[in-house]
Amino acid sequence: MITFENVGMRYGMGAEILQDVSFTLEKGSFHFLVGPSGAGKTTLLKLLYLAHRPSRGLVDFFGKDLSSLGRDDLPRLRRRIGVVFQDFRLFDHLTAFENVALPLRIKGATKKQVQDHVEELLAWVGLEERLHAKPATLSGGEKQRVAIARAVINKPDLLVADEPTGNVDPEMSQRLMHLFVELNKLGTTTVVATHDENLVSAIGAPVFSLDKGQLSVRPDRGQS
Amino acid sequence: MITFENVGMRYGMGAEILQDVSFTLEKGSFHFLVGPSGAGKTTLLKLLYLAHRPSRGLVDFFGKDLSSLGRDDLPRLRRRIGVVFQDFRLFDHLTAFENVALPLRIKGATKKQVQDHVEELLAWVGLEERLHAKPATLSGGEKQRVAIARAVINKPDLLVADEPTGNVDPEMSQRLMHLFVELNKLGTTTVVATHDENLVSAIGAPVFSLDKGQLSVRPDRGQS
Amino acid sequence: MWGRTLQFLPKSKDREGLLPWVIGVMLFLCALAIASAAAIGTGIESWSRDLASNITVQVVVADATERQAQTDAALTLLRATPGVQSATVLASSEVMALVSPWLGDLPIDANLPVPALIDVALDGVTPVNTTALSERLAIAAPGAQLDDHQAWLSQILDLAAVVQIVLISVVGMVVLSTVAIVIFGCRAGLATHAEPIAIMHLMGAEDSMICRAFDLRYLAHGIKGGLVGIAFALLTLWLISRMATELGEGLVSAFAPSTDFSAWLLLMPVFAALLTMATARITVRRALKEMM
Amino acid sequence: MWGRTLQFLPKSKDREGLLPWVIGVMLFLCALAIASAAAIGTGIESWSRDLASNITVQVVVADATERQAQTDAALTLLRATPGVQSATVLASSEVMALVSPWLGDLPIDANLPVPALIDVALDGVTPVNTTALSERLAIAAPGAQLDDHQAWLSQILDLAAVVQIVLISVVGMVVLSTVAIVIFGCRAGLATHAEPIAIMHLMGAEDSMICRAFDLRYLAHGIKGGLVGIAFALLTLWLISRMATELGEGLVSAFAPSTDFSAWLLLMPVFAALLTMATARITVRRALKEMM
Ligand SMILES: Nc1ncnc2c1ncn2[C@@H]1O[C@H](COP(=O)(O)OP(=O)(O)OP(=O)(O)O)[C@@H](O)[C@H]1O
Ligand SMILES: Nc1ncnc2c1ncn2[C@@H]1O[C@H](COP(=O)(O)OP(=O)(O)OP(=O)(O)O)[C@@H](O)[C@H]1O
Ligand SMILES: [Mg+2]
Ligand SMILES: [Mg+2]
Repeated sequence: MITFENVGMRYGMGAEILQDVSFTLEKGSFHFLVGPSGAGKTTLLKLLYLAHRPSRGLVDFFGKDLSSLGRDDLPRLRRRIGVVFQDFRLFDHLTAFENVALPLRIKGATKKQVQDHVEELLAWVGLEERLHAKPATLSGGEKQRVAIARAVINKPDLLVADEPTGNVDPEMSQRLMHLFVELNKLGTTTVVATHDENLVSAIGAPVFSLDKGQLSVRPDRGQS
Repeated sequence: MITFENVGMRYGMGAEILQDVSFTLEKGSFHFLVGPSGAGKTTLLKLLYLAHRPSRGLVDFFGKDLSSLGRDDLPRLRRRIGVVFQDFRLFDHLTAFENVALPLRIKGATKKQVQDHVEELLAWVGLEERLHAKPATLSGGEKQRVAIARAVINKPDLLVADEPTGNVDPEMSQRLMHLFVELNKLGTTTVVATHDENLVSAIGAPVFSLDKGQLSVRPDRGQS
Repeated sequence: MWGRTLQFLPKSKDREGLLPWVIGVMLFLCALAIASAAAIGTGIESWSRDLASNITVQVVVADATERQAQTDAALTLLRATPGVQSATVLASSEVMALVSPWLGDLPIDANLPVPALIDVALDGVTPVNTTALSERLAIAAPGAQLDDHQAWLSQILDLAAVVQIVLISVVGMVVLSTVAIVIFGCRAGLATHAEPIAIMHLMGAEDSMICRAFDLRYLAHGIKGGLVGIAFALLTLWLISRMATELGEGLVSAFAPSTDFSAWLLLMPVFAALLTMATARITVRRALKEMM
Repeated sequence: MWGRTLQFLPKSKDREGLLPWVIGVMLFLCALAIASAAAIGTGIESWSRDLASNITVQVVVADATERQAQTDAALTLLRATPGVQSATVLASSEVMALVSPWLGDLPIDANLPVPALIDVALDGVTPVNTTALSERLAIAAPGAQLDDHQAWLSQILDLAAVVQIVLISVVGMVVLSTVAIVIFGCRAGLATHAEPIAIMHLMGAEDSMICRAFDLRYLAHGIKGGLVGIAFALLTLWLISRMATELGEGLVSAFAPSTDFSAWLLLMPVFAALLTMATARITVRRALKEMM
């Protein structure tokens, strides 16, 4: 569904953060992305959620060459992608409910749909009592769960999660990964960047490993 | 050195987040603080780094009753405390170097002292090449390391770290914990809130466990 | 439907709170400056009308024959002057009528040697240089004098013209700096919204959807500021003019906001609002265009 | 040492960029309003001096005896009027001297029945109501007329006084709204600095250390805005007055920034700067006091 070929990426005039990255994400696949801090994981994910264009190389997105797509084609693609940002990036002035509702609202869902979906999902991530709290009054883990809920509320075709369990306890972490796996089973292609070895071994999905901008692939270790 | 007795804490008119919390931190001790997301860990740490007054209960700080201390006495105490915030709270417009230098500058250190100390410490956390980068251009783990460097640059009497390794790989995580342990050996009383079971078992220090605002103590499991 | 209700911006109080006020103050300035320039314009117009219509020349010579000779010389000169439509000598009864307010109801001695008065009608098109004219008159008819009240009026007219030029430059300056400050203030306000814009963009909101939220917001700022500014300006002008009406003094009463002028002033908040909105839209669009 | 160099605030460009300009515009307004009020004040003063010093009464009666009788009656009335210092009849030679500019160098007939002129000196303290006075004169001496130029002047003086009151209210309004906008703008700017303040506070910086960073910053904003505003105001006033000097017209030339007045105007940026600084300091202190 998504193919990167010899992709390179640099910020401004700096050195290349990613070098000759090539991989393919099949529809409905699940991948982890690991690597030391500063290796370029977030940078790679930014390319996946269409926040940056690569400096060089070919990217094929949902069957289309990225370089052939104009600005106006991108919003439609972006609405098929859910993102959990490493630093959450919630709207500070909106409640947890409103934050999670936004992707639905952008798609133009009805009030009723919004109400039901959002409440159900926030209950699932254990925030039924904090529906109308602003991010500033949420704990770190609670913010992270709101960010995750916002990313998956749309049942996206591609889910990109950057360190989605760094601020929650192992139990909640498993619960959230379960959510991702369920979504994945429904067809959502998933990429999760993480430092949590426990998580990687628990799921056993194939692992992309980044180091100093070079990508290598560790295959599936069974299970999944 | 620090004693909490039947401390309760609520935000505004809300429910009590902490209830009847009592413990003592001996000088030079090392404690972990664990508990599910939303249990009140950050809230307890806020009391420790003097960001809030407890709603009730007695707090003894460096031998003085907190309620007997006026506003003017607190800055001196705060300068003896180093804090790693869960969400880093770096100054966005200052470079990594300047962020780490601030506590020294507040204390009134000379230019030379600042230069040497800051560069050495940033090199230790592996950021010698990102000295003059602004937080917006740092990766999640790099930001976290800057936050840690800023907390320890002063060799504080009390170090309070909230989830200090949530965004770094296990290797860097060990390296940072090593830094904490070294400081602790030099006399810094340390409290680290974390979800990382590996970390807790690796160090083996006594563990405060919070659940729904109730604190229980799990003693040292040897080693240390 | 969501186009209307998609509210992803924080309440504006903290961030752009100053903008409507700044717009208000700038419009107040604009309106006052334009009103002053317009008032001076009206004054100049009415004075010019006075001046353009006719001037008076008096020939003050004791001897009747000599007076008649100089009057004829002056008439010849005046009729040859470009811009002069006609020059007529007033009958002495008319002259006496002019003098009588001064003498009251004294019986008038028919032998009283009154000066000859020449009424000069101007065509109102060609400007007449009164200073040059009076110099030439002094040569042709030494006893002839241009009425110096009108010479003085012509001088004040020159001054008024200069003041009007100054005022028009002030108006220009004020309008320009209003535009500059609105643009500047708008962009400063938008700088604090960079993050919501970026997040909406990454969630797949179309540029137009993001812009719409700002359009309405800044349109409201502009209208609010514009109305406040214009309200204060109209109030001030009305107060000044009310005080002036009693006297009917030309220059001051011209400050009265005429219906026409008020209508124009009321267009200013609309202009300010559209300017604010356009600036917001361009700034947001530019920020969005810089994103992929 | 660090007191001076501890720079923990972001560059102000994005955040408080508007503040100096707003201060500038408000000061420009203030200065122009105060200058106008002062100019009208000067005008009123000089007109009042004219008016207060003396008025003229003419007794226009053809019959010499009757004229003398009415003149005496008028004199008695005038001398009894409060505010009148003295009333003297002008000798007929003096009256002739006043009439001659109109008659030119015509030989004056000694039998010409000229009106009697009474020069009334006022004490300049008690205000004299010229309308009431002329009504009473009409009863006592039907041939007596108060010079109506002066009556008109007294009317314009009333108007000027009212306009001045309006202008002084405008000045008050402008000064108040300047203060309000400075305070408001300052606090809006500071709202965006809540986070740096909180972090510095938690790192153990004393309140005074945090305040100092804002003091200098906002002092600079205030001075910058103040200087810009005053510079524009002085330039405008100077331009207007330069145009006016040639004519020497009282009201307009009063706009000339006198040395005294300029000195006062130059105090305004200082005032603005101190106001800005004080607002910043109070706002930051209050924010800090709300923290533990
Ligand atoms: N906007 C930017 N401009 C310049 N350099 C950047 C920018 N963002 C990231 N970098 C640099 O690129 C490198 C890779 O950053 P990236 O965020 O992709 O790392 P990462 O693998 O996500 O690390 P972490 O696990 O710590 O989040 C880092 O050295 C970082 O400092
Ligand atoms: N400023 C606040 N106002 C109101 N409620 C708050 C505020 N800050 C935190 N809370 C609530 O208090 C509870 C405890 O929050 P706290 O941040 O202490 O949790 P935590 O143990 O640090 O969790 P995490 O591991 O997710 O960071 C949470 O339910 C949170 O929503
Ligand atoms: Mg990252
Ligand atoms: Mg926490």
